[in-house]
Amino acid sequence: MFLIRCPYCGEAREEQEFSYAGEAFIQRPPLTCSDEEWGDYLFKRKNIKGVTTEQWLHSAGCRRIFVMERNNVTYEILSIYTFESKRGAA
Amino acid sequence: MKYSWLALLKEGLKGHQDWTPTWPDVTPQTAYDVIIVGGGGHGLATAYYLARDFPTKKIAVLEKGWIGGGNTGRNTTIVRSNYLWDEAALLYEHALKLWEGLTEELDFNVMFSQRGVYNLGHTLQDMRDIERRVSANLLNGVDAEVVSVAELKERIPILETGKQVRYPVMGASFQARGGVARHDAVAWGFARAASRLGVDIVQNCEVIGMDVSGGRIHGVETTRGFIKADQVGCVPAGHASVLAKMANVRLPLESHPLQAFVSEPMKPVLHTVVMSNAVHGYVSQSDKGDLVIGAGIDSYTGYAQRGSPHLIDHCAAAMIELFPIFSRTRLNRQWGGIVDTCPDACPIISPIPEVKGLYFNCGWGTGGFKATPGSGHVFAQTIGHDTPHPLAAPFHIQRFTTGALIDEHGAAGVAH
Amino acid sequence: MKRLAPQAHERIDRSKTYQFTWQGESYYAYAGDTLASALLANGIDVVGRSFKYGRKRGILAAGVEEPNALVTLESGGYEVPNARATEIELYDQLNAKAASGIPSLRFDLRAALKPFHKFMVAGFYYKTFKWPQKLWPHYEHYLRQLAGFSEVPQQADAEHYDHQYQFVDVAVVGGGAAGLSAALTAAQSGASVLVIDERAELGGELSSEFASSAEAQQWFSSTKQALEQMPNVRILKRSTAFALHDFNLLLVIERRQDHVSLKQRNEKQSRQRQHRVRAKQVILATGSHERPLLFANNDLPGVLMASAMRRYLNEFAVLCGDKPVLAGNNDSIYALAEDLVKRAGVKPVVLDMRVGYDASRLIAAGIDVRQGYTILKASGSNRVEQVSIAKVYYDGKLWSASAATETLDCDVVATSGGFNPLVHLDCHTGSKPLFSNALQAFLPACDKPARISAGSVNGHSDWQACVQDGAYAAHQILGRLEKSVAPTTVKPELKLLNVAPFFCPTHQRNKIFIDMQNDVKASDIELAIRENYRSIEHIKRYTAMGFGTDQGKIGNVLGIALAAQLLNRSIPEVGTTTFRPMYTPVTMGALAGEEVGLLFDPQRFTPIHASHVARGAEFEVVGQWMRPWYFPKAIEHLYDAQSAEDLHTAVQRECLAVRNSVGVMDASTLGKIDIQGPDVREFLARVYTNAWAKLAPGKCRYGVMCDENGMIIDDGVTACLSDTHFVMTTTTGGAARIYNHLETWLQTEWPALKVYLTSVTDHWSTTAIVGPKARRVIEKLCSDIDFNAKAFPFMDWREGTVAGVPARVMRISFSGELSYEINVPANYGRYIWEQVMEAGKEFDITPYGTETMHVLRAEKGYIIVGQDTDGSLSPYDANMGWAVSLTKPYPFLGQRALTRSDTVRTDRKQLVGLLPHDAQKVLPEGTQLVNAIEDKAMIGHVTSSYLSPILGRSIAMAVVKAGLSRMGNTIYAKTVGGETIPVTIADSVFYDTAKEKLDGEV
Amino acid sequence: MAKFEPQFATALEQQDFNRLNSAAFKVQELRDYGYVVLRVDANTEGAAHALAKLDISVPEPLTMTGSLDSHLVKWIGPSEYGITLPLAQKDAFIKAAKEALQGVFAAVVDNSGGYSFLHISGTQRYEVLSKLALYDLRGQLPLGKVVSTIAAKSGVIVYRVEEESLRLMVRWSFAQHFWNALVKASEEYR
Ligand SMILES: Cc1cc2nc3c(=O)[nH]c(=O)nc-3n(C[C@H](O)[C@H](O)[C@H](O)COP(=O)(O)OP(=O)(O)OC[C@H]3O[C@@H](n4cnc5c(N)ncnc54)[C@H](O)[C@@H]3O)c2cc1C
Ligand SMILES: NC(=O)c1ccc[n+]([C@@H]2O[C@H](COP(=O)([O-])OP(=O)(O)OC[C@H]3O[C@@H](n4cnc5c(N)ncnc54)[C@H](O)[C@@H]3O)[C@@H](O)[C@H]2O)c1
Ligand SMILES: Cc1cc2nc3c(=O)[nH]c(=O)nc-3n(C[C@H](O)[C@H](O)[C@H](O)COP(=O)(O)O)c2cc1C
Ligand SMILES: [Zn+2]
Repeated sequence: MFLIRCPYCGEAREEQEFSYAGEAFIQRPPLTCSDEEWGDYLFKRKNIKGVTTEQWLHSAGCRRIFVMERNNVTYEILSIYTFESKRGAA
Repeated sequence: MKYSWLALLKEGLKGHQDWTPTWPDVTPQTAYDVIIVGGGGHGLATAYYLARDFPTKKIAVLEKGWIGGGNTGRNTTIVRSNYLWDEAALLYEHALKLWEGLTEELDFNVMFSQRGVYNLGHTLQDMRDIERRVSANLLNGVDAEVVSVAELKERIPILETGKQVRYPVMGASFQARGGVARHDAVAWGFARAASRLGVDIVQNCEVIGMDVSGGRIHGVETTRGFIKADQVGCVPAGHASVLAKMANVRLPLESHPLQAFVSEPMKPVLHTVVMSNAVHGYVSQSDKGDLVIGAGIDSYTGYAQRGSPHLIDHCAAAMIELFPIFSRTRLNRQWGGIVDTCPDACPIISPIPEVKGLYFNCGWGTGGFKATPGSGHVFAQTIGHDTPHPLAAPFHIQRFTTGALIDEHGAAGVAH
Repeated sequence: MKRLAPQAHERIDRSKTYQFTWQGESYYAYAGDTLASALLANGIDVVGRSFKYGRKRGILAAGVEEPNALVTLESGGYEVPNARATEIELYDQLNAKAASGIPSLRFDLRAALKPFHKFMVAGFYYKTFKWPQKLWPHYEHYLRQLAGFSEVPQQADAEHYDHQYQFVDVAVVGGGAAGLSAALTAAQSGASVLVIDERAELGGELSSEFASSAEAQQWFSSTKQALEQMPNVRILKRSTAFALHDFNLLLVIERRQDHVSLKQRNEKQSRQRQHRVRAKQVILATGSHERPLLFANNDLPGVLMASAMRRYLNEFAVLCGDKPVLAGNNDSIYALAEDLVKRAGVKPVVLDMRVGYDASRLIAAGIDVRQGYTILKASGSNRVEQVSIAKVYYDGKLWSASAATETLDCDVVATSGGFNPLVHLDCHTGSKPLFSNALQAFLPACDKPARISAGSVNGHSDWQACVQDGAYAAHQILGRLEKSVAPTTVKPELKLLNVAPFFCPTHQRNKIFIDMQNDVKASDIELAIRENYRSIEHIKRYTAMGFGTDQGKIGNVLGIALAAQLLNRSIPEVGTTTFRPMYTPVTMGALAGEEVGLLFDPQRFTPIHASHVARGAEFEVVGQWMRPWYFPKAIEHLYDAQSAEDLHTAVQRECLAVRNSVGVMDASTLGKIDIQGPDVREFLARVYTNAWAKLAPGKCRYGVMCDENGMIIDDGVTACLSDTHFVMTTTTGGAARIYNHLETWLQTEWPALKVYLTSVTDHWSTTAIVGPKARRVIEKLCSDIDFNAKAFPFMDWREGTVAGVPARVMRISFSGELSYEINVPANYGRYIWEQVMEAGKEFDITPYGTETMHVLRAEKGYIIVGQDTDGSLSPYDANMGWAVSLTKPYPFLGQRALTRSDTVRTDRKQLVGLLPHDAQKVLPEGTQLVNAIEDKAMIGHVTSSYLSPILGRSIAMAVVKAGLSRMGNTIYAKTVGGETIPVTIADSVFYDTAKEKLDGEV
Repeated sequence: MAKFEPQFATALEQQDFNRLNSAAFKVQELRDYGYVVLRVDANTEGAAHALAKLDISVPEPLTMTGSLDSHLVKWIGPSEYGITLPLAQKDAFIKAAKEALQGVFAAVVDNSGGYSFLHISGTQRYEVLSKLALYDLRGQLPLGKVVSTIAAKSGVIVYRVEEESLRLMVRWSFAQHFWNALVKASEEYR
């Protein structure tokens, strides 16, 4: 049962306040892509065992989406950051 | 040794000294014709039907832990075939027919108990979906029935059918041939039958790599050394993506925790299986007397066989909604499994186009136990003939490219 | 068995005598007793029957680890199935009976099957009842009757439950020596501390020491007192920490009233409370449970744990027998012997497997101490009467027993085979316990952050070391919490109890019970292994070891040790099974808490709800909302009786009223999202399939929304307030989901789009006036809008004042009739509704519900997302290609998906209308469709179906393979009831195809 | 045209507030507040000027600025502020805000009807609320703080402007459910 530190609210909150929103940084292909590429984008997931990079929405709090690196075997949360900070870095 | 009363009698008198291993423990050989990765029900069933129908093939099942220790050993054991779409209904019905003779086929009592399965409806839309599904089932040759509230109350007197609850029950679908089975026995029964046909069942043997080159597979690297094979069938449930990655393949799966729990054993009071999508929970009472209850799936991915407790609380509340007399009963144990969920809530039974000789049977998510014999059978045929069995063909991985999904989410009710 | 004269440190209150009923007979005991101590004090041996063989069973332990003494407590709404006598605090008029015994405790059928017991070994049912498989249900029926303990209560719960969220710096589980010491040290730093103990009183096993150690007593009372006085400390007694989840979520059940007599229970208070504790640090001071020695017939009543006998003696002044044999493999057994001599003047025979312990003091006191001995077998009929003992030898690897045995008479046998630290909570998050050879025990790994263990769970056996270990642990975690800490304490030395390695006699292993509750014998484990169930997990599942309500607290480690021996592996190689919640069983009601009944899920109400109730509406559950379904009118009968219209009659009436005059509907539940910013048009163009660039302020447009898979997920009307300000409506059920969906796209994929979304669903109350006379109604209420059809055309909206309230009025229609939707802030919603009703009186304005809405829209072929679509329909499939714009600069969500090979198939299922040949035949919704009467191949199904009052015939909407190109074809509906109904495929617009009704009365 | 006298009815108008009116636990529904959602990034061009004109200083995360008499500005999320203000001043404020923010990328949304505004006091207020709320209101909600969280399965905004009480906003449609939950949770203190 996660206790998640929302990077916007700046404090830890109960898991129920959040919604898991899937793998992060999936690239959306252009309209001209092949059916395969579209299918891969739509459905195929890394589904990593270990450290995953995923999106979480603070749905009952500030309503912002952020990125969480989490070990889905130990359930450790390794880091949490905003998309802005990632974009800033890139 | 054939199992029978007589054998038991003889053995009983001798102090049970002569029973032989249900399946022998073997050291893996260096090469096989077919390797099945994953010693769950589906993998063992695949091996059994392969050995039965393709007797010349040398087959091994590689299991990283102990057989049946994956989802096969931790599911709520509901068996039914009343799925909505033709493709799914036919596949699950194929399985159900096999269940009906499985104890005899395997010479192992899998305690398949056709006590019937109710899927409750709580809203008008639920009732439309029930009507739709039952209508489809009947045309597909799957037994099904729409049951009114009054009738429900008669059949399951302990069910709350009053209107003064949050989500009053409005009716149900019923499949009389549905029921439950003893999950562990399924794994053990298939293991025994397969090993008697010469299949090597290798426990504590984790596949950690795949030798793929020139567009085909040559064997697998394991914690017990490299094992050669031209055909590798992967049936690893929650770990499908992990194995696929070894062959550089990505699957349309996410692995999530799914939780269940049991009460203390009590005298029989619930003689059938009751499932509810709207309040989310499903329950049966095992032959031992414990209520076996399934909760909802956790939203996040997880490979730890544990989920979040608020789902358990909610599910307990759902149970009390349905069966107020359960309120003072106590829960004994809760656990989780790792379920490989597919976007359309249907499995993938498919050769992998990029890698010749590699096959996957996965994506059963929250509801594959009921398919165990059928899944094993069609997968064995698919591997044996190197071409999809007709019932497996619609579950080809290609559907995620063409868009031909078989969406059992929408109207099929709970997928367990 | 008897009650001794008052003891200095007993915990019973002899001034209060309670009557209680056991098996229908009346007994007496004292306040402070448990049901177990009360039964023992009354000389009751047999309290249960075993699961499989129906063997007589007595009380084995004194706490939660008890496997045998399961009872059914009370009856009716207060019944508790499978309650453990050792945990039940006695109250006056308590009523209990054994949870087992078929048909009775005295006579058990299963015991009568004794000749067959030798065949009923582990897993025998897998090998039998197989042929023919068809007969299994019959066998199963009888087998089921034999299983289970208590009945399920027959009545609904008379009590209620709640939850409480707690947040603390330090949670200490266990209020024994270690826990109290840890709590005190932690609290002294100023940290907030929660102490949790499952027992009625603090002290844990320490209270057994009070009798012999004044110092222990002294330490306890001063520590307890100190804690009770600190404002930053909260003590939860009668509270079991049943699970420890990730990030230190500790779940605790507090039994608030179970110890109170039924008459005195406070109805306002919950029976049990689940505390959901988030602790920054957790200290596990959970102690350990003793495990027994193994010998044949070790399950006889009168054979019990040494620590239990000691607790009964010291805490309850109950002597479990006059002629005790104590047997053990460690030092702890001698303490019991000393207490027996001192407290009861009883001289036990002491058998110690080991040699070398200095027992001179006891020997001097005249006690028969035999070192190098153990029990091989017990015998007796209702209760243990004799034990046969033998000398044993240890060769450095294995024990062996001498063939020569000796028999001792006795009336109670107490054994100690070592201790099992309570590692459970530590393991709930995946940690594996570690085996210590020195202690012959599994210890907690404590390898997760923010937790530590202390006391006997770490293997400490003397209370002073536990106290020190508690302080040490607290010290460690205070450092992590950055609290000022007391001077460093040192980690105490482990004082070993010198537990000897495991031993299981080789004779009569089919009489040696490893797991008493599940009747798992040593021979069953042998059999499992013989049959290759060698993993400890297989052994568990094949034999059911540890499956019971005690989860193998006493037996599991013995089973593991036996398996290790048989497999010739070390104990850690064999390992444990997985420790999972619940630590001890938890009431389902307590898990649910208050969120049952109507609080199970929020019920959402519109601002107009009270009006609907007043008008006798029937409600439909839509998502969480309660929406009026229909408004049955009361029917006056000739005589007194009154009844109400049924659904059908009411809907017919409501539909005709709308079509012929005017109706009114509450549309407040639709989701509404306020969208502002310079890029709103672009945003809408991306999320909807249709175009938005040219929609002028003052106008509205219908939009269809797809997911990236190209399938319809929502629809609704969006109004343009200005070039930078729009308001979107979503379906009722989809509101939250769509809002999240839109935010997600904005925040992750399109952060550059300048758009702000605000949910305003609750702000607006929406009253729709619908029907040819709608204009005449609204004109009575609003003078600052020109309602002339030309001035205010279809799909426009206006701002104005309706009945004195500022409102947005939209001219949109879900029925094909002239229709105005009046949006006002929620707090005026009911007022506006009533004003509309008043103004519409002269036209006999008719309120209508969702059912009539469905009929009206179906007559016009409008879809309901989620009913006519199911996530597998593209806009083309839904015959809404007109709403798809493929020329937008940025492709809309799902656009690419529409050109995949399967999605462009022309024979996909498509949305069409159906006209049953029999115009009075209404197709059941959901019914499947086939091409020919005998066909079984399905080509689609009925999505919506009604009797249309205005058309006087039945109509339906359906999805049909290639349906759009099959207009006029006859196909067949195959109902669940077995009917085959011919229908014609038709356009889905059934009524007013020329759209002549849209402007209403002219 | 008839003369209209609009009637204003809050979400809990029909409830019996005497039930929750003890020294231990007391709930009042406030009728006289409006609620305006302001969406703006303070760094956006023109925002600083406009906000100054409106006398709004943008609060830090989970805090509030201003006061209930004029406008209490709550941090709801980044670039999202919830402004509670006397109902009578609401329309004027919205007008002023829209004018001031003309041309700035911002949104001003009237959401006054969206909520029921509760005032919760009494010696047992934390005991009662801790049965429903996931958040540590007792320990983590000092004066001047605001949090959006979940209580009784409903989204709520809780904030504290006085020592002895809490204020809570719950969505209109959830208000009755929330009320029922409060009634049940406080039963033992009545
Ligand atoms: C709580 C819960 C309730 C459920 N309820 C139901 C229900 O009521 N009805 C129903 O029909 N279904 C249900 N299911 C789903 C059902 O359990 C599964 O779909 C089904 O058991 C899958 O069987 P399997 O043999 O494919 O997988 P598993 O039994 O999981 O077997 C896969 C095996 O592969 C092994 N493996 C993985 N990776 C490797 C590797 N690299 N090398 C070697 N071996 C490997 C694993 O150790 C495992 O033993 C439920 C699932 C859960 C978790
Ligand atoms: N372990 C040994 O080898 C041994 C032998 C003899 C005596 N002792 C005595 O045992 C005591 C050990 O002290 P300690 O404090 O470590 O342990 P303890 O057993 O005295 O106290 C632990 C307490 O925690 C409670 N508890 C355990 N799990 C719980 C849970 N999940 N939820 C709520 N409560 C729970 C127990 O009921 C008990 O009251 C000493 O007094 C020592 O003399 C130990
Ligand atoms: C159908 C079914 C019934 C079960 N009944 C019991 C039971 O009566 N007692 C028990 O302790 N566990 C029971 N379990 C749970 C298992 O003990 C175990 O938790 C589960 O198989 C998952 O394995 P794990 O906990 O070892 O990871 C049951 C499991 C299943 C699937
Ligand atoms: Zn946040």
